[in-house]
This record gives sequence, structure tokens and C-alpha cells, in this order.
Amino acid sequence: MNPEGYLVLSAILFAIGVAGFLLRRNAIIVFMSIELMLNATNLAFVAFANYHGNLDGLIAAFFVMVVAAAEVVVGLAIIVAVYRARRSASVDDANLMKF
Amino acid sequence: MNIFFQDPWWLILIKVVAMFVILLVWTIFNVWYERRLVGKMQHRLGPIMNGPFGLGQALADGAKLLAKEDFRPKNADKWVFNLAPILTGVAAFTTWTVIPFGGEVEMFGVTTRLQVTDLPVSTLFILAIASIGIYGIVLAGWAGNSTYSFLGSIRSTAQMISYEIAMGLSMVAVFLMAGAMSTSQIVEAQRQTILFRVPFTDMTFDPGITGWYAILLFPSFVIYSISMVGETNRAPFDLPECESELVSGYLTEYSGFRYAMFFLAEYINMATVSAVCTTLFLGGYLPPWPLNLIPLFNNPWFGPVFFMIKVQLLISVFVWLRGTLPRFRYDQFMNLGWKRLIPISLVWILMIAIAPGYTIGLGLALFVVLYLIQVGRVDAVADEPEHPEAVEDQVYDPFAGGYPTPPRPGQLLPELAGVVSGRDETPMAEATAERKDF
Amino acid sequence: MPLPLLTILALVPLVGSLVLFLVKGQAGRLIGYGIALTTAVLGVLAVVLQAQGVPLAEEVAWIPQIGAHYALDLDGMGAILVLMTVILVPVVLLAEWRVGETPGARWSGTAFMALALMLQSFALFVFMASDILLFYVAFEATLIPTYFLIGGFGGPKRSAAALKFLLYSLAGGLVMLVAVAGVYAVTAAAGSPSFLIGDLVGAEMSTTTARWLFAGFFFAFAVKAPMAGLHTWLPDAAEQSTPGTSTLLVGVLDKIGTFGMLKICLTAFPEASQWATPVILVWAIVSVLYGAFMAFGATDLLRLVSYTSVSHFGFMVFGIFALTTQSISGSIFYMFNHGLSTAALFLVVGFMIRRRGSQHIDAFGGVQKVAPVLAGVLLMSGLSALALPGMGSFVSEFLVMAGAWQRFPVYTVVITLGMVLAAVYVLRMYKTTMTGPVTEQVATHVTHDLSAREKAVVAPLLILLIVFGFVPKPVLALADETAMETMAIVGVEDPAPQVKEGNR
Amino acid sequence: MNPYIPIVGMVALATIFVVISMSLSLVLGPRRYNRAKYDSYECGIQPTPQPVGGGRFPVKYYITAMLFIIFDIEVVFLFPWAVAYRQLGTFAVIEMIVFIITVFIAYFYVLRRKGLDWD
Amino acid sequence: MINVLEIAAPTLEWMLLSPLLVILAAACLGVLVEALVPRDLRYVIQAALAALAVVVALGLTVLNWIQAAPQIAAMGVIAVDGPAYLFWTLLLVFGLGGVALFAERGVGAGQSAFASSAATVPGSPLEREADKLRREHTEIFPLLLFSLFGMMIFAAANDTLTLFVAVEIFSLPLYLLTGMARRRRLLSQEAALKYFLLGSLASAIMLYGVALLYGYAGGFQLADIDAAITAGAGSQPLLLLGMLLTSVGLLFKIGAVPFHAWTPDVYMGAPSPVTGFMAVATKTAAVAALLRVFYVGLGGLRWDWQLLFAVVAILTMLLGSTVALAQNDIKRLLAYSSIAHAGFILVGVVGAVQAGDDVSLSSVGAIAFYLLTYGLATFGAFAIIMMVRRAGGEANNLDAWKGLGRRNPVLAALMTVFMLSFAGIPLTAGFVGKLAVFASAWAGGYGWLVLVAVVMSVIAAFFYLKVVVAMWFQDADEAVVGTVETPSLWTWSVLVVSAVGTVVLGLIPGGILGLLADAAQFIR
Repeated sequence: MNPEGYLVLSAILFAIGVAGFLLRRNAIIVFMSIELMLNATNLAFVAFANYHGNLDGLIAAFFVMVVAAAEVVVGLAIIVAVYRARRSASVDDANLMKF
Repeated sequence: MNIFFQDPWWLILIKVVAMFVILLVWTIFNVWYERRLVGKMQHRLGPIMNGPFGLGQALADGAKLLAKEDFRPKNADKWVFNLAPILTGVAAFTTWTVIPFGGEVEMFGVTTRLQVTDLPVSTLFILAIASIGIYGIVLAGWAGNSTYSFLGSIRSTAQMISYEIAMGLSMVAVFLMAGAMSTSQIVEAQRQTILFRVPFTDMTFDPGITGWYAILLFPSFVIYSISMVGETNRAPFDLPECESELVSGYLTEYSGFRYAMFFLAEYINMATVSAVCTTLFLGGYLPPWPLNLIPLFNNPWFGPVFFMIKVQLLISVFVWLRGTLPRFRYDQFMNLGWKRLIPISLVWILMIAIAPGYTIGLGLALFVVLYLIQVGRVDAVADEPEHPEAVEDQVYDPFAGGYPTPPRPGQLLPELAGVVSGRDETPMAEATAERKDF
Repeated sequence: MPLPLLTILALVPLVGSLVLFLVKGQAGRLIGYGIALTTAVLGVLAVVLQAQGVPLAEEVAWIPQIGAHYALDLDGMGAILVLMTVILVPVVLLAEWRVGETPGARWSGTAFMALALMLQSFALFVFMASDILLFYVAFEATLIPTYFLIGGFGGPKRSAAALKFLLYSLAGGLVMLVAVAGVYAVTAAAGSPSFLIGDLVGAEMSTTTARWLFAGFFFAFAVKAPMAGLHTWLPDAAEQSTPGTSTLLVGVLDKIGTFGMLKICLTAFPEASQWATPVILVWAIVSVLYGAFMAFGATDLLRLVSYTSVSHFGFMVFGIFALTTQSISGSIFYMFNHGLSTAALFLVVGFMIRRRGSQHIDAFGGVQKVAPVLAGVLLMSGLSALALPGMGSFVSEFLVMAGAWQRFPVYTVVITLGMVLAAVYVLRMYKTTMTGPVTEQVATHVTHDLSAREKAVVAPLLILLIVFGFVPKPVLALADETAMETMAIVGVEDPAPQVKEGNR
Repeated sequence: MNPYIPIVGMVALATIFVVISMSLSLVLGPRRYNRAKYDSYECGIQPTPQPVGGGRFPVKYYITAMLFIIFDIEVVFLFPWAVAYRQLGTFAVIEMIVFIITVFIAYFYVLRRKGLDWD
Repeated sequence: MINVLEIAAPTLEWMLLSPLLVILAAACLGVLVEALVPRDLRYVIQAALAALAVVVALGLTVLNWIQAAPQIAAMGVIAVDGPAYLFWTLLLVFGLGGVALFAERGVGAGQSAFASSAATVPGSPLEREADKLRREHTEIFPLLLFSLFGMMIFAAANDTLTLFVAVEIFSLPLYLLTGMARRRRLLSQEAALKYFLLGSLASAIMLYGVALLYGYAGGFQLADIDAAITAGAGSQPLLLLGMLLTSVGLLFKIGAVPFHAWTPDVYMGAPSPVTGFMAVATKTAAVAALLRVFYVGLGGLRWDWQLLFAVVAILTMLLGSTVALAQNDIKRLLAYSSIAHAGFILVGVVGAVQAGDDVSLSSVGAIAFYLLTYGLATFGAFAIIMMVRRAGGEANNLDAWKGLGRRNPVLAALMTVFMLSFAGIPLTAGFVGKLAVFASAWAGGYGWLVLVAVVMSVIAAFFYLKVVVAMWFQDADEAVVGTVETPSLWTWSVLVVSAVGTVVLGLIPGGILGLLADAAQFIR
């Protein structure tokens, strides 16, 4: 089976993720777009696994999930801390270090 | 491998429609059933007027709700407000596609199973759909855009996900025994009978008891049954809609048929979790012992009968709980989930992973141990002094945490501050530093 | 392995300086001076031994992976420069005995001594190194003490001057670093990497590579031995720093430039250096004249002196790249003399400035009335600077001319202009400052003549200048030795008719 | 046919049912405007304005969410292992034990740091 | 269709992997300590535990290095070869330094550089309460160990998936550590946020690259990719794109332009010990991984990536050295300096001289040495930064450093040594490092790049001198002057080791350099 379609889809998702990262200002949403990128990658992994007919890609998807989860935990912790400290989750408000 | 590849389209159509109708009817029946049963438990009659035995009551309710004004609060989010009930409703229906009603039968010249469909990962599918149902609730609360519905939805989400873990862990044991995730295979795996062994000897005997996982994996069964109640937000775990605290939780802003949809979904879910429980632990459509020894009852067409009986019994248990138990306090509830169910089920998984042949004995052992621990804890709690309340008459700041909270014992309302005691005004947040540090 | 005399010679001042960082006050200064004298003795000893052909070479593997060796050796030129260094440092230290008390001093006099000694140590390493990496390391290391010397003692804008000096040298040095890396690459490609100059002489490399490497090294040296255009750091540094520092700077440090040109550029890249000769000669002439003119126009005494050095370095480079035995040995000898004469000039001018409190040339006038000795000393050193016959500098300058004449008569004629100009600016300086009526400023400030210490400072320099003016033989012998070797390596014959040196 | 098709069918059917019935109620139901009614419900008191997006709620819930993710991921690993338990054999059991113990360490830490308490 | 899996019980080379396992075990143990040991004892136990673990791991690494033959371990996931041992040793040494700096409680009123309770809102009564009770986070040590563990895997990862997992393992703890500064907490949290967002973006991009490479080669192992490239099979666009995206993540971790944006802010916001550790260890690990991936896995493409890296290197050096000129905050300055150093390291990477080639000094050896010198200097510098304080906090503004030479000549002298080493002045280790890297680059046929690099290092020298000038040649302004607090033995040891190392390696680098040169042979 050819992975073309899935790849295109995953590429699109990935692109959306990047765009979201670059355009959105709310830290949570920025962060979500990163997760979207990771999942787009997962799709690519699975598609390739199917294409090559080996399991590596599927296993990779598992690892990526785990890593994504870990990222979520750490990220949420940081974002919430910032959010509570300055009552705003906008990355534009995080500007103490502009110079 | 998968028999469902052979189903022709018309058969699928039949199955789907049939399933849908069964669900609707059954749910309507359940509404009536619950009210009657609760009534009996509370020495009331319950609905009796409409139709025979008041069977029409639920229908009438439905019709009434259909005719009610179904309005949307002005500051609610238009789309999400509509999306939420749809999501919940659809999710509730969808789960049933993978629930096996019976074994393999001949139908219009096609051998198929009495089950809409089955996947290698049906159980995962069920869990997935369940979490989509959770989305429905979150969105409902969010879209309602009022404090009560919001907090309610957050709460119910928290409780659902907390219990989803316990649920998943209890399922792990089943997969481990059955070696499969497809519901039908799990049921079939319960067909073979248990071989009892006298401890420390090799004397064995086989009374022909079907190896239901409720027996083989009793702890898992218990954990699942608890978490399934938590999962459906039913009493005694119906905290999201506890009137005393937040009106009716995420449903606060809903009215008319949108509300009805949640209502419907709740009842379907009740049936769903019962059906899953039946499938995973109570041998699904298999006849119970000793009936399984009679060949007649092993006819697959009996499957649905046994299945529905089992499910109905479980539903009765739901009703029974509701009729008898008071509602949990939220912290008790969470503690039960996080501090009891999860670790216990992890330990249990380890145990059976090490010795999968002796699960019954292990299960009993586990319970004994837990009982002893619990006794120990009780004693400990008994002689451990009540931890000092650090917040003795301090000024109480309802918005200390950024969200309104009622005063706790020993906290003064602001206007009383300084009148009662001239302490320096330190917000309650400081006090909590004593106990919370992480 | 016999006693590593060279290592000891180079390390004594370093150790001394480290000691001085701990000791303070008068005691410190005495110790420092003692160390300087010890070094001088060792240095003279080393030179004598070398002259008698005692093998002093040391060689230890340093960084085998890149073929770097800790290799010291003393050839003729090296010996001469070592001699000069060990003579100059004590003199300077004596001259700057009280630098600690001067207003522009950030640290104590001992600190000055310590830094000076450190500088001396590194300089000695440079002059004795026969491994390019070692040479480079020491070469760059000299920057550190020099930087602090300039930045720590002297005029108000000294730290800016120090920075300027550092950046110029660093730029030069790092360009050289590229060349060094290149040397590694070349030798590595040729088999085993090695930084020994000896190995490099044999190493075969493509012409272009050789030329690039030559350019890299030459640039660094051109910055050091300030050739016109790359010199601008020198006047500032000289103006802002104390005369002692300037002496070390011009007298010792800048010699590294010419030294390197001879030792590395010529020997390692003979073909490239011949290819570059025309350009460099012109450049040399330009800097001779440029330096002279600038000195002529200078109104600040120290700047004036520094410009004279620019001009003199032009002479040396000219001599080196004229590629005749005489001119080369002349340049080598010139380095020596220039060291002494410039030292004298700087220090004497320093004495004047100390008294008058101003560096401006017009601030003086008729000093010889009130301070005849000072005037005399200034005259002497001035004459040595303009290479009056009878002074050592004359011999060297003449040799350069004579040697160059055989190959580049035209250039030589042009460059003689530099000599004339030298006479002019020196005498003009003397005239404006010393002769004429005593200005009341001078009368008030220049109260006393040279003190004993100051005499002790200048005396040896002038004496040596005169001595070598009449009996240049011993030193010239050393110089010739190097010159011969170089010529042999470069593979250039002196154009006939051979002119015997000393035939004048 | 692909076993997912019935599921799609069921989803379609359910959606149709839900949508139709909801819109039906919109048709049948009366329309009587009343400002108070359309206000978000807060037991009659003046509703506290609620920013769209829910505003702020206790950090506890975030923590719950994080913990959920962690344990859910653990479950994610347990499922395939459980299914393939028989093929995988002893090594996998040991691995799993190690894995679960590791998770337990984290769990224990959270427990001790009162991360699981609802004060 | 995927064929059903047949499982063979995997084998693990326990001895070879023991350093990793020791660190991981110690980290988990640390978590338990957090849970069980009463608060007063935690600090001591944690510090001791961490230090011990690192030392033991170091010992094991060296032991293996001496006796074990290089081989691929853990089912082809981890390559335990010369470079792996090399970088493990470096990382562990740096880890030890990190532990020492983390454990520093001598300066700042006997409190560590970390927030007393990171969960509290800055400025809230809760925080004041925690300060009053002298709470402190001893979790920092387990976090450090976890991150060290990840770095070690990263440096030895033999397949791209492990590479990605390792990146996250070592990044996540760092994100957290970044946000835990005791002072200027808003700044710190903000730094953590930026670091986290950008970091996870980079790793996500890298992951996509990994996916593409997998799609190209049909396997994760570097050997597979190499084989596929040599076979010339698969679609080239996939390969090239995969390479590009993968390099993004690595370059980000190294802090190379254009993926450097996080460096200054994070360095500035993070607590100094963390900054020191991060600056050194992250770079080391990332460079190690970069070398392995591109030399072993993508060696066949070297003509493509050499040029790419050459350009990146130039940009990096340029930006790092020029922007640093404008900095007045010493941590920021060091941040840009670290960017510049990343550039110089990349110069070495471009050289790509394999140990196989007939050159005695391979790129890997040269780069490792460079990293060592850079690490020493950085640790020393940050140790000093921790000591120069005013008004309770660190005095990071250069004004506070003016006249340090007067007030505390010894410290100023040490700082000077480190700065000179950064600038690559001879007689310091930095010089030898630069020389080695440049030499290998030139030997790799990139003379022009070396030329550029040298010009850049002249510019770079300028801002290091700014610090030196401030310390020695400028007079202190009493209003902003920083006072030097004498730290505990921990920091002193770091300081002394770094200083001695910097000088000794500057004078007689032969031994170490030889060691590195011998070890620099990758295996596939």
C-alpha cells in the first residue's frame, strides 16, 4: 500500500502545527500545536511502517506518545506557573527579557 | 480471521438498525425501571399512571421535553452549546456496535455473530468512545459559560478520567488472561471451565464452572464495578450534579431536548458500562453455571437472553446503589480513586503476571492483605490526633485562590475580621502553606 | 640531556614575576632587579656559549598529535636579540624604579617589574623557539603582560591605547594562527605533522599554499614590526604608556616582527618570499619615509620617538628582503642597535617629561642651560638614532645600504632619503628642546640635572652603542652566521662583486 | 466488508436521530423571551461574569490532568503487553515489573507530597 | 500488511550500560529520598547521593573504556564505542561540576540558588512563608541526574528514535530547572516557558526528520540509514528533507544560528548553576549526537551537509560574537559567547576528518578537546558569577564587576584566565582547543572556513576583554558594586579544578589530546 495520502495528510497537519506555533499567542494553544506536530509525526510513522511492512514505525508511535505525554505534564506545569504568576498565558506578555 | 469481513451490506444494515432500536427501547424501559425500583425501595409506587404499569411514563417524559422551550443562555457559546449534547448522544450509541449479544449463528444463509461488528481492539474502541463522551461533558460545561456548569464539568471530567485509569487497569488483567482485546474473543475465552486445584497438592477437579473473569479476576471485577459507577456519574458518585454544591453541574444551563439528550446518554451509558462489565467479567452471552452444562442453553440464539438478563441485573445494582447510598464527598471520592483503586490494581496486575495460573487464590490473598492494612489504618487514624487547624480565626479571603470558595471552619468572614480578633490580616493562602507543599 | 640552560634562562624571569606578585614594596623591587640581573648574566653566558659553538638546543615532544615540540635553540640572530633583551630589561627596570609613585600608575612598582619580567620571559621564548607553535604561543603570550603594562601605567587614555595595541596584535596573531593551522595541515598531509621550523624547511607544499602561509605569517610580523599602515597602534601606545614600557615595546617586542620575518618567512617559504620581495621592499621604503616624515611633524616627544622607530623598522625589513648576506646581517645588527638607541632615546625623553610634566615638544626650550648632562645625553642618543658614524647604528645602517645596493640600487638611493630626514628631525628636536633661551616653564620645572640613578640607566646604553660602533666584530660574527644560513636556505647567491663586510 | 463500516453506519444513524430530534424540539417548543431566563443561572444572584474559556479554576484539576496522562500512558504500555503476554514470556514480565515499580516511585512521591489530596 | 510479531527476549550488556543504569537508579532513588526522608536531611543525602552516583558512573565508564571492546549494545540502540566513552566521561565530569554548583549553599545567606518553593506564586504570602521556613527544593539533584542520564543516551544513541527520546529525557528536567531560580522568579519562569516552547518545537521538527529518515531507510538504526544511502535506494527528497529537519533539533540544542533564540533568555533567567551545567553539558551531548548522526548515519551525504554546516557555522560565529559586544549582563554575554563557541565547534564538525584517515588528530578528538576546554572555562566563570553578589542576589551587570581586580585580585585573576581561555589566547586551554579544531577543519579541506573563524575569534576576543577591562582597568561605582561572598567547598573545588585544568591543558595538552585522538573511532 502506498503511504502517499497519509504522508500528505501528516505533512499538512505538521504544517498546521508549525503555523499555529508561529501565529498563535496563547501559550496553551502554542503548546497544543506542538502536540499536533508530534501526532502528525505519529501518522507519518505508522504510514511508513505500513509501507515498509515492519513494526518499527508502530513502536516509534508508542514512544512518541509517551514523550508527548511527558511533555504535556512538564509543559502544563510551567505554563500554569507562569499563568498564575502573571494571570495571563499570552506569550507576548512574557517580555521581561526583551532588550 | 475476522468473521465480520464477510457480512454483506444488508446484514450490516439490519444489525445496525436493530441495535439502534433495541437501545432506544431498552433505555426508555430502563428509565421506567429505575423509577419503579427506587420507588419500591423507598416504599413508594413510582410511575404507574401512563400505560400498563406506567410503562408509558418515560415516553411521555420524552414527548414533554420535546415540547418544552429549548433555549440557549445569551452568553453561551452557540456552536459548542449545540455540539456537546450531540457528541454525548452519538458516543453513547456508538459504543454498542462492538458489544457481543450472542455467538455465531446462521442468519439468512450467512453465518455471522450476534454483534454489530468486532475489531481486534474493540475494548480500546470502547474506551476511546467513552472519552469522547467526556468531551461532550467538558464542552457542555464550557459552553454553558456560567460558573456552576463550568465547575461541574471540570469536576466530572476530573472524576471520569481518574476512574478511567482504574477501569483501564482492571481491563489489563482481562486482556492478560484472554490474550485478546476483541470483545467476542474475550467472551469465548470465558467459555472454558475452571480447573480447581487443592492448595499444595496436585489434586484437581473440574465442576464445569465457566471461567468467568468475575471469578478468576475477582479484584479486577470489583475495581471495574466501582469505577464504572464513577465513570457514569451515577450515585453515589454523582458529584458533578450534586444540587447542594453546584445546582446540576454541567447541565445547569441546559433545558429542553438538549437536556434530554444528556439524560438519554446517561442511561445508555449506564447500560453500556453494564454491558461491558458483562462482556469482560460475566461471560457475556454465555449461559451461567449450571445452565451451561445443559446443551440446549448453549444454542447461540439464547445468547441475547442471557446477556440482557445479566445487563439488567447490573442495572438493577445501579438503581439499588442510588436508592440506598448517600453521595460521596469529592475528596473522599478522589482519594478512593487515586489512593486505593489505582495502586491496588497495579499490584494485582503484577501478581497475576507472575502467577497467572493461581488467580483465584491470589485474589483472596489480596483481599485478606487489604483488609488487614485497612484495619491497621483505622487504628492508626483512631489514635492519631486531629491535625492542628492552622487557620484558626484568620481573615478569610474568598478569592484567595483566584476562585470563590466558602469559608472553612475557623475562618472569619471579612466583615467580622478584626472585630472578633485584632490579628494581622494574612490571607488564608498563607495558612495552607502548612499542609500543602509540592 | 645536559643542563637546559635556555629553558632556565627563559623561566627565571617568569618565576621571578610570579614571586613578585606576592612580594610588595621596596623588597619586591630589589628582588625583581636581582632577578633581572641574574637573567642578564645567564643570557650573556648563553650567548657566549653559543658563540663558542656549544650545542644548547633542547627538544621535547609537546603535543605529539599535532607534532608540536617544545624546542629551543639559539642561532646567531637569536643570540643577539637575547643579548639585547637581557640588557634592556634591567635598564628599563632601573629607569622605572619609581613608576609606582607616578600619578598614572594603577598598580605598585613591583607589579610593573613583575609584568616586565613576564614579558621578558616570553620574549626570550620567542627568540629561542625553533618550533612554530611554541613560537606562536610565546608570541601571543607577550600580549598579556604588555597589555597590562600599557593599561596599568601611563597617561590618561592608556587603557584605550592598550586595547588598540591588543586588538592589532591579536588580529595579526590570529591571522598567523590560521597560517599555523595551515602548517599543521601541510605537514600532516606530507606525512607526520610537525611544527619544527627545520622540518618545515624541507616540507614540500604547493606554491599557492606556501604563498598563503607566507602572507599569513608576514602580516602578523608586519603588524608587530610596525610597517606603515599597520603601525597606528604604536604611537598611541608609546604616547600613553611610560617610557619604560615603550622601550620594551619598541626595543624588544617589535623586534619579534623582524625576527620572525627572517626566521620563519624567509627560511620556511623561500620561494614565496622571493615572490613577495618587490612589494615588501616598496612597503619598507614607504614606511621608512613615512615614519621619518611623521617624526618630522610630530609635536609629542614620545610619538616622535615612536615614529623614528617606524622608520628604522623600515630599514630592517628592507635589509632583510634585499636578500644579500650583508644586508641581512646588517639588519640583524640593526635590530640590536636600534634596541639600544631607541631605549636611550625613550628613557632620556622620559627623564625630560618627568621633570617638565609635559610631553609637548614646544613645552621645552633651553634645557641645556639648566641641565647640561641631560642635554648631552639626549644629543648622544639622538645621534645614535640618526646613525652617526662611530655609533653602532651607523655600522648596521651602512651594511644594509651596501648590501642592498648590489641588488636594488634604485631603492637604495630612495631610502637614503630616510637617513637625511632622520638627521633633520633628530636635530630639530634637539634644537627646539635644548637650545635657545630658557623658558620660565623650564626654569621652574627642570630644577635638577640627571640623578645618579638616571645616569646609571643611560650610561650602559650609550657606552655599548659607542663600543659596538668601533668594534662591531663579535656581534657581527653572530649576525653573519645567521645571514649565511638564511641565504643558503633561500638559495640566493650574493651578486658579484662580493663586498667583504667591514670593508669601508 | 471492513468491520469499521458498521460503526460508521451507527454513528451516522445516531447523529441523524440526535440532530433531528433536537431540531424538532426547537420547532415544537415555544419561544418566550425573558431577560432573567437568558441570563446564566446563579441561583438568582447577579451572575459573576465568566470569561469565555472558563476563566480560572483550581490548580488541583491541572494536577489531576497531569497525573491522569502519566498513568494513562502507563496503561497504554500495559495493554499491548497484556495481550501479547503469552508470547513475550518471562523477560517481558520482568521488564513490566521494573516499569511498574518505576511508575510506583513517581506515584509514591506524588502521594507523599500530598499531590493526591483534596484538602 | 504487517506480519505478526515474533518476539525474542532481548539481551542487555549490563556491564557496558552500567554507567547509564547507575545514574538512572540514583535518580529514582533520589525521588524516593524526596518521598521518604524528612526535610532537614534531604539536602545532604541528595547531594551526597548524586555526587556518589556520578563518581561511580565515571569509574565504571573508565573501567569499561579500558577493558571493553567497542560494540553496539542493547539490541543496537546504544553504541558503546570510543566516542561514546569519550563523551560519557566528559558529561559525567561536567555532571559532577553541576552537582557541586547545585549543592552550593554558602553564598546568598546560606540558601541554594533555587526557589524555596517553585509551586508558589512569586511574591505571594505562600512564597514568603516558604522562604521563612527555609524550604528548599532538593528535587534538583534527581532532576540533574535524569537529565544527565538523557544526555548520556543522547551521546551514544545508535538509532534515531532513541535519539529523540533521549533529547526529551534530558530536556524536560532542564526546562523545569530553568524555572526554579530563587530570585527574579518571573524572569526565570518566563525563561522556562520560552525554553520549553522552543525546545519542544525543535524536538518535534527533529522527530519529523526522524520519521522521514525512517521512511527513507525503513529502519531507525544509523547503520540502516547509512546502508540505504550507500545503496542509493529510496527517494532522495525524503532523505534530504529528513536530514535537514533532523539537523534542526540538534542545532537547536547546540544553540547554533538560526536556532539560537532561546539561549540568551534562558541563560539569563535560569539559576546560575543550571546555566553553567546546561551551557556545558547540553552542548557536549548535542555535539556528540550531531557527530554520530552525521558521521555514522549520514556520512554518505557529507558533501551536502558539510556546506550546510559551514554556512551555519559562519552565521553562528558572526551573530554570537557581534551581538555579544552589546551585552552588559554577564550571563547574557556568556550566552552569546556560547553561541559563538557553537560556531567554532561546527567549524570542527565541518572538517569531518575521520580517525580512520591518515591524520593523527580527528575532528571528533579535536571537538571533544574543545568541549573540554569550553566546559572548564564555563564552569569556572559561572562559579565566579555565583560568588559576585549584591543585595542578596547575583550581580550580573558588568558595572558590578568594575574594580574587582582591586577588591579581590585572586578572583579577578581567575576570571581573567577563563576569559582568556574563551578568547583562545595562548597558554590557556582555549587556545589549544581552537588550534585543534581549526587544524582539523583545515585538514578536512576547509581552509577558507578557518580563515573566517579566525576573524570571528578576533571579534569574540573583544567582548571577553570587556570583562577583563571592567575588572582591572575600571573603578568601582559604589552604587552598583558587587561584593564577593566566599562560597562553600563545593564551588571552590569547581573553581580550582577549572582554573588548574584551563592552565594545565593550555601548557601540556599532549596527554589528554592523545587520549581523545585515540578514542575517536566511531563504529556502526
